[in-house]
Amino acid sequence: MSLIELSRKKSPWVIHVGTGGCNGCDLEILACLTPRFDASRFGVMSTGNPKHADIMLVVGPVTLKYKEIITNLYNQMPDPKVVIAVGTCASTGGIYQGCYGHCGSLDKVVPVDVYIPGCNVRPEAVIDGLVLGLDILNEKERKILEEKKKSKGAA
Amino acid sequence: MITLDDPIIWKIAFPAVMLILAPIIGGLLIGIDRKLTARLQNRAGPPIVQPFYDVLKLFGKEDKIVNKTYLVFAVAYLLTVVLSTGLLLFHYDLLVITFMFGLSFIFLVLAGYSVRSQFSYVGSNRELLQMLTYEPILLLVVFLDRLVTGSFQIDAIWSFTEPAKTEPLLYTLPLALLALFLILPIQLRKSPYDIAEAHQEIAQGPVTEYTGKFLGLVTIAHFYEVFFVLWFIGLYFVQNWAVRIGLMALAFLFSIVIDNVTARLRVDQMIRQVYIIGLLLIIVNLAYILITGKWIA
Amino acid sequence: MKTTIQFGPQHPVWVEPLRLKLTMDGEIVKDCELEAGFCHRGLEKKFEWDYNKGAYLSERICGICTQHHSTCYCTAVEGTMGLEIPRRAAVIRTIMLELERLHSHLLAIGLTLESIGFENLFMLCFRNREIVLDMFERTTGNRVLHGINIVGGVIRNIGPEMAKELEDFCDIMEKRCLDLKDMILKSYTIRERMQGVGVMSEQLARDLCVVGPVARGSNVPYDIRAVAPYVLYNEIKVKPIVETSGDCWARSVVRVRELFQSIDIIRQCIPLLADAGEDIFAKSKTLPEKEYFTRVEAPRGELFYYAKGKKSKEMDRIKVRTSTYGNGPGFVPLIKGSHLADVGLITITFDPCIGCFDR
Amino acid sequence: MLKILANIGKNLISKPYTSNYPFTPYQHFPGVRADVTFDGTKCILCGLCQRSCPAECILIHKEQEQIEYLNTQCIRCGYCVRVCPTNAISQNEVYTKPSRQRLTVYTKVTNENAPVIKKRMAAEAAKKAAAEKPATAGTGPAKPAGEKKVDEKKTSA
Repeated sequence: MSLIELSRKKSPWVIHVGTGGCNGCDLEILACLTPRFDASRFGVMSTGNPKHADIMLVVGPVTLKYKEIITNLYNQMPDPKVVIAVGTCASTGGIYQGCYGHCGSLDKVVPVDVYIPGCNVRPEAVIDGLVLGLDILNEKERKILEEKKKSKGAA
Repeated sequence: MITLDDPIIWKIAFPAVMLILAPIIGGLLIGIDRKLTARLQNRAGPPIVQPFYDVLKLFGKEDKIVNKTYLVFAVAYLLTVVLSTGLLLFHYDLLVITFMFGLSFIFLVLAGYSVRSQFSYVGSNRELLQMLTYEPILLLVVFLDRLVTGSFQIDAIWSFTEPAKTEPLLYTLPLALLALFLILPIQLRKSPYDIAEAHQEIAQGPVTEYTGKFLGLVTIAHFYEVFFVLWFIGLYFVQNWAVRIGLMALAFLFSIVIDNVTARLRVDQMIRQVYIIGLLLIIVNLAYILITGKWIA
Repeated sequence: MKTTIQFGPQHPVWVEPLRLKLTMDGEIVKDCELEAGFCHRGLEKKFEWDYNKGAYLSERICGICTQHHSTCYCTAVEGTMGLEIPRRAAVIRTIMLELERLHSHLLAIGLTLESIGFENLFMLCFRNREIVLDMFERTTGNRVLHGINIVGGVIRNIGPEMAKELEDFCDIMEKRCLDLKDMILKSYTIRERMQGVGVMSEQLARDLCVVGPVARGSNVPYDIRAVAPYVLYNEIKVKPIVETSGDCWARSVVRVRELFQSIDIIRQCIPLLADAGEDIFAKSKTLPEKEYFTRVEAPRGELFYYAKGKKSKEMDRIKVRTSTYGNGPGFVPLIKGSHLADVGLITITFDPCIGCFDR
Repeated sequence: MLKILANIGKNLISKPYTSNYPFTPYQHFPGVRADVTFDGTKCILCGLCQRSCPAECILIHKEQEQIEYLNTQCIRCGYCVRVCPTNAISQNEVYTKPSRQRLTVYTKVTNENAPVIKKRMAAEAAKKAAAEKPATAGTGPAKPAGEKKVDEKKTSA
């Protein structure tokens, strides 16, 4: 494992996006960053800025009005990036099944890498999800490099 | 045969080594800062080498290039900070060093203005206001140094008045040092004067649009800045290494504790406080050296 | 230089989406436009289903005032079918309501402090909040969405052991809150930032019909617990806590002082548990058919539910008027003319809950 | 200000409040509500849980005699546990781990008292009896046909 790959695992910066849930999961993500479950032990830092972020934590069912913004945020994030659907609502829609105001789950809008079930999620589950997401970061980077090599070879 | 007392060691080799070590020391200091802040907040906190992980990670990320000017300013920012640190280590003119350090801030401000992001604009505006706040104080402090030592050269600090008598600056300029402590939070970007990078208000200020390597360069420049600021404070007691390092550690701890017991102030409040308190301290100190006759024309 | 800043919908200071379009003149905000609706899911339509499921849905309108939403919903539906809940259930509901007010106010104070960059006290608030959440986990089985309120009562009992624990919790919490109060009230920088910022005059508060701590910070003694008592507040008298200055400081101080009020109410409720009967759930014999409305004092202010049944298991109509919906128009006039640095602070002292706001 | 100074001093000396979670095992209070599990030996396939679930996460397949439980969609409200007439549903206390796909749990129902199963067994027994009566060769094709039917349903579902 190269030094950069190691440090990629050690320093995930997250952006927290609340789309339209009941903000129970938002609170648990906040609890993750505060003394009890201090996620900064793993180098997690909450940036409000998609351009600095590696991991996007999305909470809540994606409302129709927010759909475009989520895609924008996703496109602004530099590669490699990981999207984590936090909570039942973001993963599948949960109790809001069939409400007219949202488009259901997150994976209809952007590709999702990790699903964290739970309504609301426990902070422990968020930490587990982040740890799971870290492995995917390196996987994705390798894939991107391979594709680059292929396209270069083809050219 | 070069011995330890050889001036070449202290004039060339030592500063060169320190210049290479500066980002490492700065990074470690930021790591210690983050760990200590976490402990003061009753949590475990990241490992001490965390800032290096961050920088290394940033070098492995994709660069989303907004425009080329923006990137040039990031490099210019880093270079000027390195240059001012080098000048300080190689004992150059204190006035030039101060202005060179100010120039690095100017590059950061220009970087903020060169992109079409509102948060960058506001951040740059605030960065400029911060510069306007701390630069006069810093210049006045440098001016006081000049008044006491008789020259802007750093070498003069070791041997002012007469070659035999080497009195630390701390004894003649204690209040000027306090004024430096006052502007320390601005330079280290810490509460209560961290308005330019108030992420709760304007995201990350001027560096909002940087991604990947260039954010990494800006971070490395910040490592240099921390080292520069603390080394500058160390000039106030050059005679004894133990006291000198103690003074730097004191300044560092002071900035951490102040960061933890204060809220962020507004721009107008910052300007008022820094000007009133800083100028008062400097005037009193000036009066003291004028009355005691410790000044050299 | 005149610029327009889009404050939100994704912004570090808010955990939820809300957009403020700020027209700036340097650092001063010249004009402000509020755009909401990013959280609109269409829950009022969804409520037209089985009234038992509705209790769980009402919880998920907002995760911070879960207990208040579900209590209000359950009381409204119980009203439509003329059901009286057992006394023990009422006591348990009151305890839970006040516990929730504690955690919500600690959250609001913490976020207010974070918005002015006071990381240390923000962490302290959240550390204290964890104790309340632990208490919730013990009594209800979940940290945030408790799910103990159902139409007809509650599903989890508070036994004598748990009551003892609650008493201990009150002692610990009171000590911690006293520490917190000292730190906040005596800090120079916090006062410098908050006093005289975002002043809402009493007249403006009355004109805009703001509710909750916002109104009470502007010298309007409007508290549903005192004005129109529900569950157990007929017996436990609540005196509205009022501050006169109407600025961000006053709104925060109201919240700090209400922490102690909540602890006091919990203390008064615990002995009542011993006298109340063992029943915690009353099964209804009729279906909802009439109209009914309830008002509850949520941590953010008045919460209103209107329920209409149609003599079947499904409800005909549920109308929700949340507290943030009443407070929402309030921060626009305050932001006009303030510094950009204060925009986040002013909005956070209103304790906006966008999940409630948009439903 | 002094109070805060004293407090941060106290924090510095005392141990951090942070729980060492991934390195120490998960601890919870009794009665915590996590996802649910179904007991196939008790379920009678009545479908009450499916009708009462607010999140529509339980699907009862009566013909295939199995319960489909969408773990990721469950909101852990515990309503199904309350309505179940035979206490076949129990609520776990340990939360579900995050995964890279959505989780779906299938439970096969083996309770012989379930009306659907009783009916099927009665029908099978009758068929068996009917097949045995005319000739011994008739038993062969009867069984595969029944299995195929189930398979078709599975693919369509």
